[in-house]
Amino acid sequence: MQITEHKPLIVAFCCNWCSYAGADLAGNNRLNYPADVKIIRVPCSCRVNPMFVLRAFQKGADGVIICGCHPGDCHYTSGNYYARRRMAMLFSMLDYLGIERERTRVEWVSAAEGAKFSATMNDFVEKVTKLGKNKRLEDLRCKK
Amino acid sequence: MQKITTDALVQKAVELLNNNTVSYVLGWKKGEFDYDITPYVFKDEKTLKEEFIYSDFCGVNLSKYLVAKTKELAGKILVFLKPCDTYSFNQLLTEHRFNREKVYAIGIPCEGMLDIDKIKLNLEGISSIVETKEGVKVNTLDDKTIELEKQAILLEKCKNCKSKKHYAYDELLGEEGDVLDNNRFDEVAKLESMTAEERFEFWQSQLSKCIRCNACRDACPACTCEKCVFDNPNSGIENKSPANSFEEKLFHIIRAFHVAGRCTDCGECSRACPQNIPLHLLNRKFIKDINEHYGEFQAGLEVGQRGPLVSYTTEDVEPSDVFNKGE
Amino acid sequence: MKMSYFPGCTLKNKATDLDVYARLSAEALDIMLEEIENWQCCGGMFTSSNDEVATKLSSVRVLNSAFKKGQDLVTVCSACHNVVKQTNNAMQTDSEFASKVNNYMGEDKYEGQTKIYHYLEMLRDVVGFEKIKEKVVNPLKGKKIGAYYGCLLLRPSKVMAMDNPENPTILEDFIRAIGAEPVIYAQRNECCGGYVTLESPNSAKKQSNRVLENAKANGAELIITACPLCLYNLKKSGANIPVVYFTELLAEALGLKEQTND
Amino acid sequence: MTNKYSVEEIIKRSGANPLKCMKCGKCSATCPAYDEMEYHPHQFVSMIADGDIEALVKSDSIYRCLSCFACVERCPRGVEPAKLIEALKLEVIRKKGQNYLTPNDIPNMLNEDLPQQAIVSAFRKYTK
Amino acid sequence: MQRIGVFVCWCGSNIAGTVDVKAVAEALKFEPGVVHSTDYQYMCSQAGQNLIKDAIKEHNLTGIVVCSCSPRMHEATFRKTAQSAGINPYMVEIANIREQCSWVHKDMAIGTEKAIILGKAAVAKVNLNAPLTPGESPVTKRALVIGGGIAGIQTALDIADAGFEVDIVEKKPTIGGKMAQLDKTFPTLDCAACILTPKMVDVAQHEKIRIFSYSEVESVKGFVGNFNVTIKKHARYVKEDLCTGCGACVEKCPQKKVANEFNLNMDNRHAIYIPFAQAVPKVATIDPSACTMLKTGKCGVCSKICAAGAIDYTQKDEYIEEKYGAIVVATGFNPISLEKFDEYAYSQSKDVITSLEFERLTNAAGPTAGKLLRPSDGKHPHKIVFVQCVGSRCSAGAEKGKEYCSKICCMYTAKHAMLVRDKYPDTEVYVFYIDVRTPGKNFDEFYRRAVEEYGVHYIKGMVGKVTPEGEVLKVQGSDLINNKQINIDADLVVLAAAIEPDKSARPLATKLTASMDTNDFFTEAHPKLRPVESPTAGVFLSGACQGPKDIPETVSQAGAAAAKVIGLLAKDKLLGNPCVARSNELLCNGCSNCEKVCPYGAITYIDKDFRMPDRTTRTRRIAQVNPAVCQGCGACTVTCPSGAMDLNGFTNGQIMAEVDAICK
Repeated sequence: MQITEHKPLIVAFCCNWCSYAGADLAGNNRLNYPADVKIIRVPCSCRVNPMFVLRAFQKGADGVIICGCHPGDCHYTSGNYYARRRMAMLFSMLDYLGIERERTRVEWVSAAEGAKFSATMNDFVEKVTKLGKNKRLEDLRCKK
Repeated sequence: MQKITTDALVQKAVELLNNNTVSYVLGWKKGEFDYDITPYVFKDEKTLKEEFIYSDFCGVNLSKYLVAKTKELAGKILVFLKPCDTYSFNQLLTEHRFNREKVYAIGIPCEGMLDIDKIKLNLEGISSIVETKEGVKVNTLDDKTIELEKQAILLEKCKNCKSKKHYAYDELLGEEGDVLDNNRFDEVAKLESMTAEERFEFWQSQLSKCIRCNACRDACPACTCEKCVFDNPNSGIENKSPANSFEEKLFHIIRAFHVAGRCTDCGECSRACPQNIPLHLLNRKFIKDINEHYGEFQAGLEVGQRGPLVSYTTEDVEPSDVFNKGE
Repeated sequence: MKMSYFPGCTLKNKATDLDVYARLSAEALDIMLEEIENWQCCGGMFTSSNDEVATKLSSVRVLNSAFKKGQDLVTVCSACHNVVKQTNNAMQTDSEFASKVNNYMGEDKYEGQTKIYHYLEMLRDVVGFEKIKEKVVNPLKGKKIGAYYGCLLLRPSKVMAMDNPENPTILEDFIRAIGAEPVIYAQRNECCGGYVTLESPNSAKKQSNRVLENAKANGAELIITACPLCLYNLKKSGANIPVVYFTELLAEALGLKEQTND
Repeated sequence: MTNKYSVEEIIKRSGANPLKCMKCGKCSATCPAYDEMEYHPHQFVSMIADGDIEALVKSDSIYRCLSCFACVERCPRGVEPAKLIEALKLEVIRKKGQNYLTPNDIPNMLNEDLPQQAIVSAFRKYTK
Repeated sequence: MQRIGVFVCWCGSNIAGTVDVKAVAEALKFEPGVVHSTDYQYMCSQAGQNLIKDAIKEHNLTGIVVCSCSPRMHEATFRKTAQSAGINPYMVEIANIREQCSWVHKDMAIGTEKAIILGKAAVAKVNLNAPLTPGESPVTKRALVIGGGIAGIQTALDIADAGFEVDIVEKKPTIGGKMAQLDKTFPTLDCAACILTPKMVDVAQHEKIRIFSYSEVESVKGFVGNFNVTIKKHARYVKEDLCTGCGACVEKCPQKKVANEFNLNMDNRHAIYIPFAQAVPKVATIDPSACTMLKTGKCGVCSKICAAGAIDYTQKDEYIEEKYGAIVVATGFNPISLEKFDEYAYSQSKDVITSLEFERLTNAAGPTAGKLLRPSDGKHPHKIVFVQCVGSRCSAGAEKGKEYCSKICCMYTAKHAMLVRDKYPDTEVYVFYIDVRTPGKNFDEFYRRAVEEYGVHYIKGMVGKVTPEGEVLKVQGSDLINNKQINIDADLVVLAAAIEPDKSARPLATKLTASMDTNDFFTEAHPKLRPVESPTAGVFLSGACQGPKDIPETVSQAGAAAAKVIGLLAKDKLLGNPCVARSNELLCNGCSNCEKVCPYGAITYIDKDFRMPDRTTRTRRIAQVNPAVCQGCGACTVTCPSGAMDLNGFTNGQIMAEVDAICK
C-alpha cells in the first residue's frame, strides 16, 4: 500500500504558570517532540472553553490536549480543579458521540517537567497519528 | 390517587384572582384540537372558565415562562407546576432568573403526559380523544374508535418519570407523591456499551435530522440566557442553520454542556423536537457521569444548590479515568 | 403504637425476665410489641467478615418480616440488637453482600429499609423518658444503680449510633426516669468477657470483676444490664453486687412486677 | 505450603485496611484480652499488613479476641483490628477445614445458668 | 484595522539555526493587518529594541508581534519598548519560536513552517488586541489585625513600627491570647508572661495602635486597599476611658461564683472582672450573664465603689465603621472538645485535664498559685501520665479528631514533664507517645534532656482506657517496645488535646471571602511561595489560624505578614493587572455561577435598570468584576453560559483566532 503517513495537527492549550513553562523547559533542554504540536498560551487550564476545543476540531485539528498545573498546585489555587471536571465531562461526551477518545487528553505538567512535556507530546502525537485523519468532527468547508 | 380536574384548577385560580392573591394565571390553554395545548397567561375569570385546560396533553413545563412573565407583568402570577416542573422552578430560582415574590406556585399531581405523535402513528384523522382509565379512546374522522394503552403513548420524558414529588410550591392540590425508582439511565448505558463506531453512527443519524429550529433550546428551562451564544454574532459560534454535520454536533454538544449540572432532566428538549431526536440522551449522559464521578446530584432539589460543575474536590477523577470507568 | 418485636433465643428460656418485663412495661407505655412470626436465632454474634452470608440470613428474615408489616423493629437483648443492626447496615452499605443475601431470599427482596430500635432507644425516642417519669408509680428512690453497657450496645458506634460510645447516657437517663440515682463509672463500657466464658471462664471472670469492682468503688449498689451473657458473666464474677435486667427495674417502677409474682 | 493462606483474601474479607495503621498501639492498649494473647492486636495489624501471617495462623491468639470492638472504636486511624483478626480466624478455620469448637466439646462446658447466647456466639466465632 | 509590525529574532543561531527567519518574516508580511515585517540578530538588544521603536514611528504601527524566545523571557521587555514608543504595552504579542520551536525541532523546513504558523497565530491575536490600562485604586494606609494573641500583637507592632496605623480587634476583654495563659515556653523555659506582657504594654502605648477589645468584626466590604469594616464593640458596662483598672469593684462585687474562663474554669471570678493582672487594656468588664444588677436591677455595688465613675449599666453594643487598606487574620486556635474521647475519662474525673489546663495549674498566677495540685482534692500528685496525640492524626474514616498533627504537643509535653520533675523530683512522670516529633532549633535536644537528665519515662504506645477508681486513675496502656500491656495507678492524667482553629474563624472567612480548608484553617495564596497571604488580595494570615504553629513560628509568620502589609500600605496607589475578567452586562443572566467559581470573591451582583426597546425599564441582576481583586484566571468565563464573561488579554475571540490561525 502506498499511503503516506498522515501528519496530524495537534493543538495544545497550556497554562501560563506550569505547563507553558514546562514546554519552555523542554526547549531549554532540547527535548524534541514533533512540530505537529502547536501551543496556545492561556492563563490557566480553567480558561479553556469547550468551544475552543470544538473549534480546533472543526478547523481540522486531529487532537487537542490541555495541560495545566498539577492538582493542588494551581497558580489560582482552584482553576485546574474546575478544568478537570469540565474536560472530564466534555471528553466523556465526545467519546459518547463516538469520537475516538485518544484524540483528547488532559495532562498535568509542572514548570519543572520539561521531560514530561516532551514525552507526553511524543506519545500523544504517536497515538493521534495512528488514528489518522479526524473525520468524525471536522467541518469539511474549512479544508482547502 | 385522585386525578385533579380542570374544574378544580379553574376554581382555585378564580378564587385566587378574585381575592387578589394573584393578578395573572399561567396555565394551559385549549387549542383547536384536544391535544394542541399552549401555555397562556390568563387575566380574567371568563377566559379561565372557557379556555383553561389540564389534561393528559399538558406536558409543557411552565417554569421557564416565569423568567419573561415576571419581568413583563406587574402583578403576582399564579403558576401550576407538575412535579417535574418544580425542579426547573427551583433551578431557575437558584440562578436568580425570576423573583420568587412575584409568583404563587401551586403544585398539581401528574400521571404522565401523552405524546400526540405516538397516538397519530396508530391512526389517521383524529376527531376527539377521551381519557379513560387505562389510556385513551380516540375517535377518528371516519367514525372509528381506537383504544390505546397509556404506557405506549406516554411522552418520552414521562416513560421514565423520576418523581411525583413536588419540591416547590406555595400550595399543593391533590396528594403528594414520591420520588420514583426509574431506569432513566438505561438507554445511556446501552449506548455506552456500544463501540465508538456504533455510537458515532447512532448520533450521526440522529443529529443529521436536526433542522436547527431551536425548539429544544426554546423549550429548555435551563436555556434562559439573555442572548444565546448561537444568536450572538460576537460569540464566534453563531449559526442559524446546520450547514454540515459538524455544526449539528457543535450546537448540541455546546447546548448540552451549557446546561450540564443545571439540567433537571425535565425532558422538554426531546418533547419539543419536531424531528424526534432523543436529545435528552445527551443531557442524561452528563447527569449519569456527574452522578457516577462526583456523587449523586439532582438539579433543582432545592434553591441555592451548588452545581457539580461549579464545585470540585481535590480527589476528583482524572479525565482519562472517566473513560476507563466506563469500560 | 405497634412495633415488631424480636426477642431472640435466650429470652425464650434463660432470660425470660428480660422478655416478660419488657413486654409488660411496653404495654403499660402504650406500645404493642408484636412478636415476629417464625423467627430464628440471630446467631449471637455478628461476623464482621463480608463474605459470611448464610450466618446473617436469619437476621435479614427478621428485618424483612418487620418491613413487610411496615413496622419498626424492637429488640431488647443487646446481642440480638447488635447482630440485627449490623446486618441491616451491611444490607444498606454493601451492595455485593446485599445481592448475595437476596439470592437466598426468593421473591422477598430486602434492602435495609427497616428501622431498628433497641428497647432502650424505644424508651428514649418513641416513648420518651419524660413520659416514663410520669408513669412511674413506684419510684426507686435512693437506689444507687450502676448502668452496665458492655460492648454490644454501643459498638461499633458508627453502626449502632445509639449514644456516645465513650460516655453514654441512655441507661443513666433511664435510671433517673425510674427515680433512682445513676452511678457513673468508667468500666461501664468495657467487655464482660463475652462468649470466651465458655472456654476460659477464668479470663471472663477477670474482666467482669474489673468492671464490678470499679462500679462498687464508685458507690453502685446494683447493676443493670440489657444482655443475658453480660448478666451471666457479671454474676459469675464473684463480686458481691446484685445484677438484674433493666426491664425488671422498669416493671418494678411502673408497678407491674407484683402482677407477675401473683 | 507457603501460599496456603491468602493475605489478600483476609484483608478483602475484613473490609479493613491495615495500611492505615500508624503504629500507635492504641488497639493493644485498650484490648481486654491482651494478657490472654501471645500475639496482640497491633501485631495482628502489622503482620497482616506485612503479609507475614505464618506465626499468627499457628497461634491460639486468634481465638482469644472477644469481639468487643473496643479496638475498632478507639483506633484513631479507623483500622478496625478486630475485623482483621476475625477475617484471619475465618481463613484458618476454613482452610484447615476443621472447627476450633465442636458440638462434642459443649457438654463439658455447660452449667445451669449459661445462656444459649454464649454457646451460639462461641459457635459463630469458632466454627465454620 | 490594526497596523501590525512583525519582528523576527534570530537569537544568534539559537533560532536562525533551525528556522529560516527571513522566510518567516517574508511569509508573515502577507498576513492581514501586517504592514511591516523584518528580522534581526538580537531583537532584545538595545539595537533590536531601537529597531522596533523606529519601525513603530515610521510605519505608524498599532500592534507588534515579536517572533522570538518565550514570552516568559522577554514579554515585559518588548512591552516596555512599545510603551516607550508610544503604543499601549498590551498591543504586543510574542510568538515563541525558540523554546517551543527551534530548540525542539531539528529540521529547518519543519521548523520554519511551524514558526510561520506560530507567527500567524500571534498576528491573528494582535488583530483583536485592545489597549489595556491597569486599573488604579487608592490605598487606605491603615491595617486591621483580627485577633490579639501573640500573632496579632507581633504583626501589629511590626506594622505600626513602620509608621502605619493599626487597629487590633480582640473578642476577649484583653489581648494576650493563649500565650498569656501559658506558664513557661519551650525550648528555653523562659516564662511566657515575662516575654509577652512587655509586648502587650508596647501595643497599649504605641501611638499608632488602637485596641478594640471585647469586640468582633461584624462585616467586611470592599477590596484590597479599600476595605470598609464594621466592628462590633460589646457593651462591657464599664467606660474604658474612665476606668483606671484599680480593681476595687472586683474586690467588692458580691457575685463571686462565676467560672473563670481564663483559668479554664478551674476556679471562680467575680461578675465584674479583669481577666488577669497584666491585662491590656486594664479595664474591668461586667459579665452580663452573671451580674445581679444587670439581671435583676438590684445591687449596684461596683457603681458605688468606683471612684472614677466608670460603671455604666446602660451601655449598649457599639458599632464602629472604619476603613483599612489591609486585613490580617490572627484568630488563633483552641484545644478540641474531648467529648468523643472519653475513654480517657476527661468528663468523668477532675483529675484528667488538658495540657492547657496543666499550664494554668503550674502557672504562678493560676488557680493554685503555681503549686501542682490535683483539681479534685488539692493533693500533690505523685504519678502523672501524659498522653500525646489525643485527637490528632486521626483518620477521616474514624469520624473523630483531626487528621493533622497538632505540631506543638510533643514539645510542650516534654516541657511539662521536665518542669514537674524539676520542681517535684518525687513525682514519677510517664509520657505515652506515638512518635516524638521535634523538628526545630534546639527542640530534639530539649526532649532528650527530659529523658536523660530529668528521667521522664517515655513509653512508645498509647493509653487505651482511664478508669477513675477511688483516689487513683487506673491507666491502661500499651508499651510497644516491651510488647506489654501496662497498668499505672496515676494521680493525674494530662491529655495533649489536638488544637483546632478558633470557632470564629469560619464566619470570619465568609465575611472576608477568604478560603479555608476542610479543617477550617485559612488557606494560603500559594502553599510554598505565598504562605502568609490569603488568596483574597489584601487579606493576610498570621499564626495558628493558618495551621498549627509554635510561638517562634507564629512570631516569624506574624513578622512576614506585617512585611507584606507594609509593602502594600507603602504604595499610594495599586496598579492592577489589566488582564482581568469583565462582564458584558447586556448578556449577563445574573445566574451567579461565575461568582461560585471565582477563587477571589471578585464578582458581585447589582440590580441595574435597563431601558428596553419598548421604552419600558427593566431591572436586571448583573455581575460586576472588581478589577482590583480579580487575578485573571478565567474560571468565570467558561462557567458563563451566555458568554457574558470574557477575559482581557485572553478573550474568547483572541483565543479562537489563534486556534483558527493554527488550524488553517
